[in-house]
This record gives sequence, C-alpha cells and structure tokens, in this order.
Amino acid sequence: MISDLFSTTVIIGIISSGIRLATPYLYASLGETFSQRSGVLNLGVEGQMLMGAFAAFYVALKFGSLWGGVLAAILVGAVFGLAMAFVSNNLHAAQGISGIGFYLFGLGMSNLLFQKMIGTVETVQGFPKIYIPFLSDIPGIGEIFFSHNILVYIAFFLVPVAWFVLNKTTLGLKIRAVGENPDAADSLGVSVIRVRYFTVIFGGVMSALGGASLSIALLNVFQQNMTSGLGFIAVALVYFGGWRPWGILGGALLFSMVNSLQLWIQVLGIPIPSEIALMMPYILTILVLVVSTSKVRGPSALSKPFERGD
Amino acid sequence: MISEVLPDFRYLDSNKEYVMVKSNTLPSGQTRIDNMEICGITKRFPGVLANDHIDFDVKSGEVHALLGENGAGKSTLMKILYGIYHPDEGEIFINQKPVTINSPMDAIKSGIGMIHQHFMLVQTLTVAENVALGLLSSRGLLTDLDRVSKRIIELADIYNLKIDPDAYIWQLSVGQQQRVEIIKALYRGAALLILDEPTAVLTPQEVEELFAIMRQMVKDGYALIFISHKLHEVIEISNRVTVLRNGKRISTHLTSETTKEDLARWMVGHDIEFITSHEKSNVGEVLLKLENVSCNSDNGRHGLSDVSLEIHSGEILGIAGVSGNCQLELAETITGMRKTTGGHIYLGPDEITGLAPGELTERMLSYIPEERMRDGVIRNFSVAENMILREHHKSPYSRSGFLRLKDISAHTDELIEQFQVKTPSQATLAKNLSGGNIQKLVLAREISRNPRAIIAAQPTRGLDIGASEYVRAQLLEQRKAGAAIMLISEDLDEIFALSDRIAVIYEGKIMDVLTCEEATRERVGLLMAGVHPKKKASA
Amino acid sequence: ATEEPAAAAEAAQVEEAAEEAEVAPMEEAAEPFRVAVVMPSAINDVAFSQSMYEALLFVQEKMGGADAFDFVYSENMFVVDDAAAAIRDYATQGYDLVIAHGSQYGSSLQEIAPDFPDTSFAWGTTVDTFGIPNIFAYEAASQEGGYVNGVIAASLSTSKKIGVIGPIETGDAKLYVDGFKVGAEATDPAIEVSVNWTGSFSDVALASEAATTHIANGADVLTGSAQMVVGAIGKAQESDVLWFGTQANQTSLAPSIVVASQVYHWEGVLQEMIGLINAGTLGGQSFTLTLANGGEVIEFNPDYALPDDVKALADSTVQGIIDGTITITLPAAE
Amino acid sequence: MKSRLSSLLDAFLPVLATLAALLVGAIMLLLLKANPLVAYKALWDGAFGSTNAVAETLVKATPFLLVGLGICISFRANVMNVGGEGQMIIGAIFATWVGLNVKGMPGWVLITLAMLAGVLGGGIWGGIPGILKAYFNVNEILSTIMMNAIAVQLMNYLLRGPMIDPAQAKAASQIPQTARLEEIYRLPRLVPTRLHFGALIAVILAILVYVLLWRTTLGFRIRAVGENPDAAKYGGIKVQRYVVIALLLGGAFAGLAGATQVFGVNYRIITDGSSTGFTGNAGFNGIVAALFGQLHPLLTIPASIFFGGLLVGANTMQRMVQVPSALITALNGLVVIFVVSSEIWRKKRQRRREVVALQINEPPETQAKSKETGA
Ligand SMILES: Nc1ncnc2c1ncn2[C@@H]1O[C@H](COP(=O)(O)OP(=O)(O)OP(=O)(O)O)[C@@H](O)[C@H]1O
Ligand SMILES: Nc1ncnc2c1ncn2[C@@H]1O[C@H](COP(=O)(O)OP(=O)(O)OP(=O)(O)O)[C@@H](O)[C@H]1O
Ligand SMILES: [Mg+2]
Ligand SMILES: [Mg+2]
Repeated sequence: MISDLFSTTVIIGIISSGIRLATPYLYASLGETFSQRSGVLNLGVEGQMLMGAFAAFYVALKFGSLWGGVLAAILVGAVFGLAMAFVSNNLHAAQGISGIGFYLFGLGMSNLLFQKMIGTVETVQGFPKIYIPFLSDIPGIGEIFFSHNILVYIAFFLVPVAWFVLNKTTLGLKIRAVGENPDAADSLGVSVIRVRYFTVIFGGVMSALGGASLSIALLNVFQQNMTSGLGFIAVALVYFGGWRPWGILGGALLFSMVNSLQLWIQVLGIPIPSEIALMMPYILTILVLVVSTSKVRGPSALSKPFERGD
Repeated sequence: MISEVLPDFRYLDSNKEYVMVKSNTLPSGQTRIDNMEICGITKRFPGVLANDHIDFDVKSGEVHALLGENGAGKSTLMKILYGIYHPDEGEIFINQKPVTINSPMDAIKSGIGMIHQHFMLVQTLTVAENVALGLLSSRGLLTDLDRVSKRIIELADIYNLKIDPDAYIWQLSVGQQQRVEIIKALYRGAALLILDEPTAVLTPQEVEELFAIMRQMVKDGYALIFISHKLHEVIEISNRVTVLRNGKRISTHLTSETTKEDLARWMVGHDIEFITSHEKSNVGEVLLKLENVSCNSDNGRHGLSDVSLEIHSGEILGIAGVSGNCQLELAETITGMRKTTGGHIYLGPDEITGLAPGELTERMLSYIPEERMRDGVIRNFSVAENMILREHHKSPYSRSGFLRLKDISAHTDELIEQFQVKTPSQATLAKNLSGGNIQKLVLAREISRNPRAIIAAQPTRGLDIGASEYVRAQLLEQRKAGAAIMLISEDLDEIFALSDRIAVIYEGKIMDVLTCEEATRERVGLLMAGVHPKKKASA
Repeated sequence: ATEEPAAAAEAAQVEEAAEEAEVAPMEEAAEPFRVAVVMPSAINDVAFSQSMYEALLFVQEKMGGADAFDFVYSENMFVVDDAAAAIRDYATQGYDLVIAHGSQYGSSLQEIAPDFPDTSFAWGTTVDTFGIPNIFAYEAASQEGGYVNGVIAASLSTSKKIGVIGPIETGDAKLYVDGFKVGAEATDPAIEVSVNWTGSFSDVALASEAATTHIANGADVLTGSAQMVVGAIGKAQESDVLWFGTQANQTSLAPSIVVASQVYHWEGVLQEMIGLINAGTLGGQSFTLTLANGGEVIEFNPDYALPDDVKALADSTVQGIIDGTITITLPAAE
Repeated sequence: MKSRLSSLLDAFLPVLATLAALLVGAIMLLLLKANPLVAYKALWDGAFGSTNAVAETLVKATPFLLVGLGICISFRANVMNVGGEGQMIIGAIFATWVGLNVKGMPGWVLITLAMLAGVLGGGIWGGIPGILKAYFNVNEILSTIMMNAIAVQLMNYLLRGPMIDPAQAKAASQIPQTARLEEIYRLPRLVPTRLHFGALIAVILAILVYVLLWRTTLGFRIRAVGENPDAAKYGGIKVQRYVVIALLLGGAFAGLAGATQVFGVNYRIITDGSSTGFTGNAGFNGIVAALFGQLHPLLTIPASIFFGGLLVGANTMQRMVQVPSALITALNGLVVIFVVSSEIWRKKRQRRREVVALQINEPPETQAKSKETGA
C-alpha cells in the first residue's frame, strides 16, 4: 500500500494539487509579506479573503463576468485594506487585535451578504484551465505545471514580481526601510504612512484575490467561512518564508504538498487514522523550520505604529 | 543681537579671517541659506519643559555651536528645526521669510539637513541603499544603486570619507556609520546642516577629518550648526556659540570672545574642575587576567585573537584603539555577553571563562556597557527597576522570589542622591531620562556594589562635561578602593588622564601594553593605526 | 422566521420562567404552537441544517402559517456552550418545543431539560432520550440511504473505484459512509471504496482537493457528507464524475452529474412530536427517519438519464430495505 | 477635580467606542428590517439584564479571563502566543482524563488534581513552541497556529477512539465525546445559574498574576526579557529560559481554561471537528480581552466581562430579533475595531494632562537670568 505512494500518478497528483492548494496561500502570504515588511501586522487576512471570495463570486454569478469578479475582489480588498491602514496608521490601534476585528467583520459580513444577496449555495463556471501549448503535452510535467487556470499562473508569476519589487525598486527600498527603521526613513522625507497605506491596501487586495482564486477559479462556489482558517495559515507561512517571496513559495508548496500527500494516504487506504494524516502538514512545517538553520529576523518595526518624534 | 555683528555672505577661513563668499548658490546647486532664525521656540514634554522660548540663528558661511548639559534641550531644538517635533510656540524664518516645517520632508525641501545624535540608518540595508532612500531615481521606479554608489565614491573622495557603498550598515563601525550620515546629508545638497554630536563616536583623527570637511563646507557657503560636549572642539571649529541650560538660552557669543572656562560655567551654572592627571595609587595583585582569549565578531569581520592582559587591583588599564577594532568584543567576552572561542579568563584565582553574566555579577564583576541604551538599561522600566537590574534576585531587593519594594525604593533613593541622577521620580521610565542621566544610573548600579573589577566601555561617550568628570572621578574612586578597572575608550584624552597603563588594540589584537611613562601620544597613535614603532625602527 | 415581540426578550430568572412555562401548553389553540431550534450550521448549508429548516417551513405551511405554527431558530451554533445558553433561553421563554439539532448538544439538553419539566425538548441525531421524560430523540438511519446510493454507485461505476469524502469519522456522516460502503460492496465485491476524512465540516478547499485526489486515483463516482462537499461537487462536475448527495437534495449544485440524493424529511417526525405534545406527552420517545417511514427519500435527479435497469435495482433495494429483506450490517465499532 | 472627570471619561472611552460601533450596526439592522432599539435592548438584557444574564456573561468571560491572564504573561515577555485554542484543548483532555480515570477520591481532591492536570497539559502545549522559539528559532506565531491544528486532530482522534464515551462506542452513530463527569467531580456552582467556581478561580488568579508580574523576581525577569532581551541578558537573566517559561505559563493558563470549561460547564469534551465547538474561540478572544485590558491582569477582568457580555448579548439579540448570526459576527468585529481604535484618544488625553500639569507647576519666567550671561 505504502508503495502505491510512489507511483507516477500519485506523485503527479501530489505536485499538481500542491500547486493548486498553494495558490490562495501565495496571494495572501505575498500580500501579508508586503505589509509586514513595511511594519504592519495584518491578522485580518482571513476576513479579507472571505470578502474577496464573496465579491468575486457574486459578480461572476450575477453578471457572468469572471474578470469583473476579479476586479470586484480587488476593489473590496482595497477598501478593507484602506480601513485597516487607517486604523493602524492613523489611529495607532494595536494591530494584533484590530486584525482580529477585521477578521470577524469579514467573516460575518461575507456570510451576511451571501445570505441576503445570493441566499443559497450555488456554483459558477470558474476560470477554465489553460493548457499551455506544447508544454502541457509533456507527460507528467505538463499536467503538473502547465494545466492550471489563469489565477494559478498569476499567483506563481507574482512570486518573482514580488521579489523584484521588494529588492529592485525604489518602492521596495522604502518598504524595507520603513519596516526596519521608520524614523530613519522619515528623516529622509519618506512618508512612512503613505508607504504603509500602500502595503496594507496591497495586502488587502492580495488577500481578496486569494479568496477570489478559491471562489471563481479553484472551487467555483461560495459558502460561509469557506476559507476555514486558510488566512491564518497564510500569515504563518510569512514567518515560515522569513518574509521573503521565495521562502513563502517554498513554504506554501511544502504545506500544500504534504496536505495533498495526506489526502493520497487516505485515498489509497493506508491504515493510519485520518487525524494523524491530517496533522502531517502542520507537523512537517514546524519540523522543517526546526532543522533549517536559517536565522531570519523579522522587520524590526513590525506592529509598531509610527509617530514622528516618538 | 550677536548675529548682527556677523556680516552676511562671509565665512571664517583657517586664519580666522572673514572672507566674502562669491556666489549665492552652493556647489551642489542648492540655493544658499543666508540666514535662518528661530524665534521664541517652546516645547513641552510630559514632565519636562525641553525648550523655553529659545532664540537662535545661523548664517551662511558660519559654524554656530550649540552647547549645553545633557538634557538641556539641544536635540529637541534641532529636531524642531528639522520637522520631527512640532513646537508649542515660536517661529522659524529662513532668509527672513517665515517657514512652517511640519516634517523632515519640509525641512529637506527648505535645504536643511541633519545628522542625528542617534543615527538614522537602516541597519539591514547597504550604504548605497540608505543613501538612495527617498531620493528620486534616475531609473524611474527602479533603484539606481550603481549610480548612487558612484556618486557616493565621488563625494567620499572630495571630503575624504572612505566608505564601501555595498557594505551593510550593521557591518560598519560607528565611525563609519557617522560617515554614511554625512554622505546622506551631502548627497541631498543641504544648505544648512545640523550636526548633533557628530564627534561623540569619532577618534581624534576622524574628528580632524570631519572638521576639514566642515571648513570646506563653510567656505562653500553652507550654514552649519554644531553640537558637541567637547569644549576644545567648539573652540576650534565654531564662529559663534550658544549655550542652553534647562531648556533656556543662557548666552550667545562670538567664539573668539569666550574661553573654555566661560562656556563650562554657563553650561553648568558654576565652575568645574577638570581632571587632567591623577596621583598613583597602590597597585595590588593581579585581579583580572586574560590568557590568549579569542572570539568571533558578529559583523563578519575579524574577532579577538589571542588577547592576553593583566589588570591589578587598584589599577586602571586603558584600552586605546580606533573604533571598530574589537573593543566591544573584548568587553563582551569578559563580561559573559559573548562566547569565547579560545583562551582563559580569570577573576582573582578563579577561572571565569564562559560564565554567564549572572554568575559574574555574583563574583563582583561590573560592566558599564558601551551601548547603554541597548544593554545597560531597559527603556520601559522605571529608574528603580533599572537600579536593581543586576541584583534583582538578591537580598534585600528580593526574598524568596518576591520583590521587596520598600527596600528597592530606599536603595534607589539613596543612589539617586549619591550619584546625582536627575529624574522626576524613581518611577520615571528610563527612556525619559537624558543620556547623561542614564549613564549615571548605570554607573550608580555598577559601582555601588563595590565591585572587584570593572569593565568600563566608552563610559563618557555623549556625556556633558559635568557628567563626564563625575564618571571619571567615580572610576578613580573605585581604583582607590582597590578595584581592577579596564577602561575602553576612543577618547585618547580620557585614556591618558585616567590610565595607569595603556594597551592598544588593533584588529582584535593587542599591539602593545605601555606604562604611563612609555606612552606618548605619537607612539599610541601609531600603534592604534596598526604600526609597530619598534619593528619600524629595526627595519 | 417570524419576529418575536420585544416583551419576550425580558429574560426572567430561571425559576420564574419555569413557572411561566408551566402555563404555556395549557393555553388554548388560539395561540400558535411555538418551536425553537438550535442548529450547528447555517440554514442554507445545503446539508444538515437546511434539511431541518425546510422541514420547519413545510410544517408551518401545512399547519396554516405563522398563526398556527411559529418557529424561531439559532443558526451557526457551533459553540456548544453558546448552544446551551440558547436552549436554556428558549426554554425560559416558554416555547412548546425546543429542538437541539445536533448530536453535540446532548450533554447540554441533559442538563437543561430537567429544569423545565413542562417544556418539551428534542435532540437529534441520536436515539438516546437519557430516560428523561421531556426529551424526544430523533435520528436518521442514514445508512439506509447510504446503502441505496452505494448500490446505484456500484452499478454505475465502470472504473470500479468510488471515492467518499467525509468530515470527521462519526455521527451521521459515519452512518452514511458505512452504509454506502456496504451497499456498494454488496452490489459488486470487486468495487473499491476509499474514504477521505477532511477533519472539518467547513474546509471547502480541502474537500475539493480530496475529490480531485479520488478522481486522479481513478474514481468515477463520488459521494460525501457535510456542508463542505460543495467544493467536491464542483470538482466532480468539472471532471464529469458522478455524485451522490445526502442530507439535502444537491442536484441544483451540479445538475449534470448528481444522480440521486438521500434527503431527510424531518417534517414527519416534527408532526408526530407536535401531536404527542398536544396530547400531553412531552418526550421519552425516539424516532428514526427511515426509508420505510418516509423520513428518508432517495430523490433522483430527473435530468440525469439513469439506465432503467439501475433504476429498477435502486427501487428494489429501497423496497428491500423497507420490507426488511435487505438488512444492513454495519462494520462493528472499533 | 477636572482631571478626575477626565480620567473617568477615559474609562468610558471603550463604552463610547462600543456605542459608535453599535450605531453602525444599527444601520445594518435597519437594512435587515429589524428595529435597532428592540435589538439592542435584547443585547443589553441578554448580557446584563438579569441575574441569569449576568451569570451567563460571567460564564462566557471566565475562559477569556484565564486565557487572557496567560496572554498578559507571555505578551509581556514579547512572545506572541496565539496557541490558546490548542492549549485549551490539551488542558481539557488532560483534566478530563484525570476526571474519568482517577477513582476513589473526595471530589475536591480530584477536581484539584484535574485542574492541575489541565495546567500541565496546557503548559506542555505552550512549552513546546517555547522551546522551539528559544532554542530552534522557530517563530512562535507560526508554531502556535500549527499546534492549534495538531491539537484539534489529536482531540478528534482521542474522542473517536481511546477516550470515547463507552456508551457511544457501542452506538452506531458514535458521537465523538467523552463520558460525562460524575456529579461530585464537577466544579461547584456559585448561584443557582451556570456560574461556576471557575469564575472565582480566574479572578483570584488575576490578582496572583498581578503579583507575579510586578512583585516577584520571576515577573521582573519575564518583563525584562520582553522589553529588552539584551539588557536582560546583561542583568544575568537567562533569556531563553524565560521565553520558554512565558509561553509555558501562557499555555498553562489556557489549559486551565480548558479544564474549567469541562468541569464547570460542559462536563465532557465533545468535538464537532473544529476547535471552536469546544473552546468557543476563547483562545483568540482571550487575546482580545487581554489587549483590551492593556495586558494588565486586573484590567483584563473587566475587559473579559465586557467582551463576554457582548458575545452573550449578541447571541440573545440574534434569538430575539432573528437576524442572521452572521450579522452578530460582523458586529463583534466592528466593536473590536472601534474599541481598539479609541485607545489613541486615551493616550492623547493622558499626554495632554501631563503637559498641562507641567504648565501649571512651571515657575514664573526666569528669562532675566539668561540676560545676565547674554551679550
Ligand atoms: N526557495 C527558493 N527557490 C529558489 N530560489 C530561491 C529560493 N529562495 C531564495 N532564492 C534565491 O535567492 C535570491 C534572494 O531571494 P530573496 O529575495 O528571498 O532574499 P534576499 O534578497 O536576501 O532578501 P532581502 O530583501 O531580505 O535581503 C533570489 O534571487 C532567489 O533566486
Ligand atoms: N520624546 C520625548 N518625550 C519626552 N521627553 C523628552 C523627549 N525627548 C526629549 N525629552 C526630554 O527633553 C529634555 C531635552 O532633551 P534633549 O534630547 O533635547 O537634550 P540634549 O540637550 O540633546 O541632551 P544630550 O546632550 O544628552 O543629547 C530632556 O529632559 C529629555 O528627557
Ligand atoms: Mg530580498
Ligand atoms: Mg541631544
């Protein structure tokens, strides 16, 4: 039975489903990376994902436009991000709790809107798979890497983009400086608040896109609390990835693939209790961090509100 | 007003003569600030009146020094000028026009640059990145670090500020970090530059280099504000000097018309005596001994290698060296803050290698750390809590796990009194004390235990003259009481004034240990630069 | 749902309220029969809670609207402790019947019911009344519908692999899954039924990925229990794999591939309990929804062209279960 | 006089913020065609309107307070323990195991033992991330989130297998729950409501935690490590050890919260597959309560009651006006956001008070003195 795990079907299955499962994490974690690198801890990711998922689903369902749905998610995410940015930048709210507040609000609001505007569980025709010509025909590889829908491709494409923006642009430089030493950035005329507004709004947009990737690309359905904790894992993956896009990619893939591995273990009927299988992704994620020797430090100003001359 | 004595468009050249400035734009293309005036600035903080209706001005082509004890309100005034604090009252004029400076951005736009007392550098970024931060990039959205690096090297050449643009800030010594701060300001083409205690962390050579830069800038038409606690520096570099005390302006004078003694008196309110030399004390047996001690440094450069030293009871061993030559590492290995990679350390007859700081406290080793804000105090703890930081678990401060607030309070009162720590109350948080008073707090805690050995790292850095003299007197007192003292300092005057013997450290190695008689400034200076005079002579 | 007058909001002390409740059932028929229900998920979950909500609406209509039958609900009461507070509160307010629609609420009922001897309580899904005279118990013999679904599934599967997705391995889901397995294996001993427990009732993404995994493993028929299967149904539709529903009719989610759903019709039980309460019996009995008593119905998707022989087999299986010629032996508990 | 009024206003700031949030909620209620006045009356009545309501509020607040006390400790050491959910579960499992398997002891002895077992279980579950953080540099936010998920699966496994109620083991449906605690092994009730002894324990512990943090060397060390680990090390404190202790204590309190939930409220553990079914989100709500209480153990008491009352009242409101439960969740979120945002005004006012006090005490102008040395 265990040997079944090493068949090509299973390996291809694990990797390709790992890639799919990683998609919402990538969006949310990359967004969270930006806000954390600039010094803002956003624990409201899950709420933003749910709102994004709902907005995208609603537009896709009622107006039949998937890209309209994506746009709706972006807008809703931006509004949520704006609110979070205002509360943490201007009102100096403790970010740990205000994030939980936004989570609760998003959780409730998405469900309320769902009940009032849609009513019952429905499905939409989500983004279709795009088979990249020739590449998708390569046995194994094609199925793993080149047979996904557009939001999956975008998510993975955003990893190098995020790395590039953080490390090669003036904006990235400001973000890193603001998260590390806001006073220094401020003294050079960098608007700490503006940078943080940008990153937190961007984080909101990305979380919402992560939600949209679930509701109109991967699952094509909306249900209350459909993310069920995914947003919190996304935050955890930021720590796993050491605030670096590539590390986050590694973490998201690891977590997702082990999750998919545990699905296969159950499907193949390997006799271990399902609960033990379900624990695997969590245990492994911790273990990898324990044995890895990397000693990354987080942004020094993380979750400290900025006040000039403070 | 004094400022009227000084005609516009002039600078003081090295012959102390005024010379006309030709153009009203600076070399950087920035328009000159002919005149900046601060009128009636008042700033209140909870519990403190930091600035009390202060008038101050500076003109193109002059260095206006600002003097005052720790906490007199110098930095506060400058931060108001730079838009970091908002004044409660008062106005600022540039070229006779009133300006509102609400943020550093406004200050930069008005041509004001500032080198902060506590560096404003992002440790995790490179030199070039720190300089490029906030600048418009020639490549639009992309950073143009290559170009910035090139310009840094150009500027560094002009003003003789050697620096590697690709180095990370955390890899640099404080002296080097200071240069980055200056480059940052020069790069932005400020016309008025505020230098808040720039020399506190520099070696005498570095200070000379900085002064050369400042003279050049004055010649070019810059207006400079210079803050320092070292009177001879003020005398040497400034055209005018203003003294603050307790948030008030006490005086403004042409420097040429004042003396060190005047300045000191205005600052402190009474005369002070300077320690210039000291009498011999009775040197006893070896108390602190290092045998071939090595350690790693944490900025990727060399660490300590094979350091052997002996300090006797009743002796002060000065460790001279240019900043960044493992002085920090030396202090930290002895005090258990850093692991050794080899060698042995003894306190009296007992080996103390690898003991934790707590165990060393038990053995009466005291440490006055260089980074007092990082290591020495807990900013958000009260004065009382900081006073017992080292012995919080011991009687009488604690019994069977419980803190005894009465005893702690009594002890704190006593030390505040004895060491003249200026604080509103013992419940005041350490972060609200001025730098000098924080150092007094540390000193009180470390010395009041009657330690057997003291490691004092840069104990007077950033302190006003009164406080510095006080700290030095206390160290001499401890020497008299029989403690073995290691005095690590980059201030050669201090080393010469206090040490019985002088060891010179260079790149983690002890170059030589000299007795007072052997140690001349030239000899020590050469050793600090890594040159062995004897070998040179024999070669 | 209807609105409660604000006056009722005044939660009185436990004892007083108990006294009040005493009078409630005695009142004349002009007063509506009042029911309160506490449910673990949302009333539109296309599963467990929705089935109860729909039954209540059905009964309301049957009895002549809100004037005759009035009900209120607390949905999403997944916090057991909150549910307990809700149950007690409803009892205090003198509802005629308080339904705790979730096996996790049993403990709370056991605490509360004795304090309100004149209020009737119902607990599902279980058969245990704890021997308390004012508790009814009800459950669905979901293994029966599961069995029928299993039989049809096995007949339709060509790959001989069937995938099942469940939340946690207990309760209603376990009964359904076990019945499904037994039915499938009885039809075709060579059939391979593999089960995936996602450990959650709400993780739509994981349920969906579980479905994909089953499909990748060669399954051409899927089924599953709990509200998170909506994700799995989507995957089944995408890959054109058949789906069998349970708890509520799931045809609307994927009209092309849902073959049949086992649907719970709690209205029968509800009406029976109401009758008993009106006649003065407040509890002590348990009810089981079965195919035989019409509480469970296999609802076929009219748009799915089920081969006639399979339909016949399905019908005869239902008949066999009803008349007892087919007995379902579930695997023994560990 | 004036300043006392001003501090009184500060104390009411959270209340004002809550009212502001409810005002926004009123708009939502109107959109849902519910009468906000009726709804909010129900909310108030449900939270504080009667003895029973107050008792329910306190029952709800008890685990928040217990978890919150742990949070006060660990956050003071600057470790972000978000593992309360998992720690509660493990604490409950340990305690329940004792409650069901240890026999032949007087009730109070067994209860004490069980509570200690809960403390131990939670402590272990908090200590592991502590060790991982201190010695393996694994970020505790990550590890505690992961440990929550692991605890849930562990609970599901135990309740389905080794610890299942023997009665359920025989039944076909196999409800995943443990056997019920015998009557003598339950925490006594305080008044004839659900209010149990655990609430009293929590309040007493709040005082003890206050003493711990500000009157003991342990507390001194925990706070020192949290404020400045470098200076703490310099002060002779073994920083890593106290990081572990802080997380361990945080876990222990959450474990106790789990144990009291079983012994005071539910009398058994029962799972719906998630952690929330059992914990009621107290692992997270406790964080909110502690932060509302400014990480001060004594202020965490009213903060917990406030938050508990809000949740209890909101549930009542849902029942009374039959609005979707989703609205309640959203409303709770709004209250949290508004209250935490209102802090800034309290801080500003406090600062202003200090500055004003200074102005009043300021001695009359001493400008003359500066003239004497001036030009
Ligand atoms: N998991 C990975 N897979 C592939 N390449 C990686 C991975 N992690 C890092 N890299 C490589 O390392 C380089 C640096 O990546 P990253 O931006 O994550 O770190 P960094 O630049 O050191 O971060 P920082 O901006 O904090 O200094 C990238 O060019 C990338 O190619
Ligand atoms: N942000 C602040 N909050 C409260 N008090 C402050 C703040 N900044 C400065 N102070 C207080 O204001 C007074 C003036 O401080 P300032 O830093 O201007 O002194 P300084 O003259 O620069 O001293 P030093 O020579 O030590 O640098 C001090 O008493 C200081 O404690
Ligand atoms: Mg990088
Ligand atoms: Mg200063």
